[in-house]
Amino acid sequence: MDIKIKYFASLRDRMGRSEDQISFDNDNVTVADLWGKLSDEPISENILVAVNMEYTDTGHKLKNGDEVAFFPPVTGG
Amino acid sequence: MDIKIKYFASLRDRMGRSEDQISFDNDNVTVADLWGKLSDEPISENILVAVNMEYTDTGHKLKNGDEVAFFPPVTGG
Amino acid sequence: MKVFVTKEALDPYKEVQDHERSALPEGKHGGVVVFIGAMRDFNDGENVKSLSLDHYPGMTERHIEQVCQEAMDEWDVMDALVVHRVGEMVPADPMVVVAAWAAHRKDSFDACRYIINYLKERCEITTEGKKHWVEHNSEDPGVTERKLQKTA
Amino acid sequence: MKVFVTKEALDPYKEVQDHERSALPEGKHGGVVVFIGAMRDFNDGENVKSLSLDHYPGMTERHIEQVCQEAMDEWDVMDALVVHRVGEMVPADPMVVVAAWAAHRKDSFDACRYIINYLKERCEITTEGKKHWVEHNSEDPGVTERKLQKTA
Repeated sequence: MDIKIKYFASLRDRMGRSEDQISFDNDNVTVADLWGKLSDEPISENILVAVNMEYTDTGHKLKNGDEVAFFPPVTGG
Repeated sequence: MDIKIKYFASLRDRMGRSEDQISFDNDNVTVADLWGKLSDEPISENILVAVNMEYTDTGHKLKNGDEVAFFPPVTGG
Repeated sequence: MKVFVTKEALDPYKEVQDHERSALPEGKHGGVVVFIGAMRDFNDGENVKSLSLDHYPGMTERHIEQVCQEAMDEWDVMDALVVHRVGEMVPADPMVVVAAWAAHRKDSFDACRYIINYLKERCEITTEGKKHWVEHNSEDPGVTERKLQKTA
Repeated sequence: MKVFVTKEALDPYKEVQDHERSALPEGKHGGVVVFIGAMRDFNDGENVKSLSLDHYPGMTERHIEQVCQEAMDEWDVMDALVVHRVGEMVPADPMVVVAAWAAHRKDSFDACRYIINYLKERCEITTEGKKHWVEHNSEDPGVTERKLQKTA
């Protein structure tokens, strides 16, 4: 299945990019599994995650075509 | 001594005029004495009084040339 | 601080913009809170076709300035503007505009709300409906409680 | 309710006036409270020459609308407007405007303050300074306390 990833604010700087596109062979993938593919560092407790523009947690199970966004904890304009 | 009087809001309606000018022969006149000359009704506890644009009370002693204003208790715009 | 009372039609947005351009340094304030009070076509369930606001020239301005100064002493406000319309007006006419500029928005909100609240209580602006005097209750529970000195 | 995010220069007074004229019935609201947030030329003691605001198209608008709806459910508000600037900007540029119209001014103040406060907390608008990410503390003790549901 195909997953689209977006990074915001300081996370974008840390990753060095604003988006990723990843394919998985199996269907049993959580947000935490996804993060494991994206970064060598463990996911911070404070990072916010949204799947298809709704906040969720790292145990959320992904489906084909999901858009996953990661935000640093507190950001404001 | 000469005293100028101004009435505001519902008090103006009650008095039927917006201003008065009164002369006294003696110098020993308080706001309460002034009111006695202006109206047959006793002054209401709630009426606000200003002498020369500063709020005061009915015991305030008047001087020649003072401008006395009477306001109904609560009015707003 | 700028305070005035006018018999002319009031363009509240223009007044706020003009004051900001002429009196506020660029890039120093983080926000402004503006309250605009407009005339409604009903009051206590009755239709209102026109309204006449009366004031006490001299005392009104002095008390509005005093209320603004209190707000500026209490909160970290860079500048404040109050323009009050008086005279004859019709529904939808803007009656009053209050603006408070500050580095932080909480100060702008507190100051603006304080000013409009106490302005309604103390500033000798009186309302006459077509048929009867309208006496408002200006109570606003959101304003910081503060004992009012009725004697200036 | 009208909510939008724009990369164009923001004229906050025009937005509020235009919305009032097109969406509010004449003579029905007693007041409007407007908050305009502007870019300052300093932040935490450092000079700031320019700023880039980023957002998450779709999610940002949805969450701003959600915050407005919460305010309209909580207070007696007739209408609300939020326009947020994103992209590159320089000091003194207006960044955001929030307006809340109501019959009574206390509802306008409470709703406007609630919206700007929670908008800063939840709406996925992120700030990049020239050299580093600026992370704001959006705490405003004047806003009604309310438990936030992070999961929509």
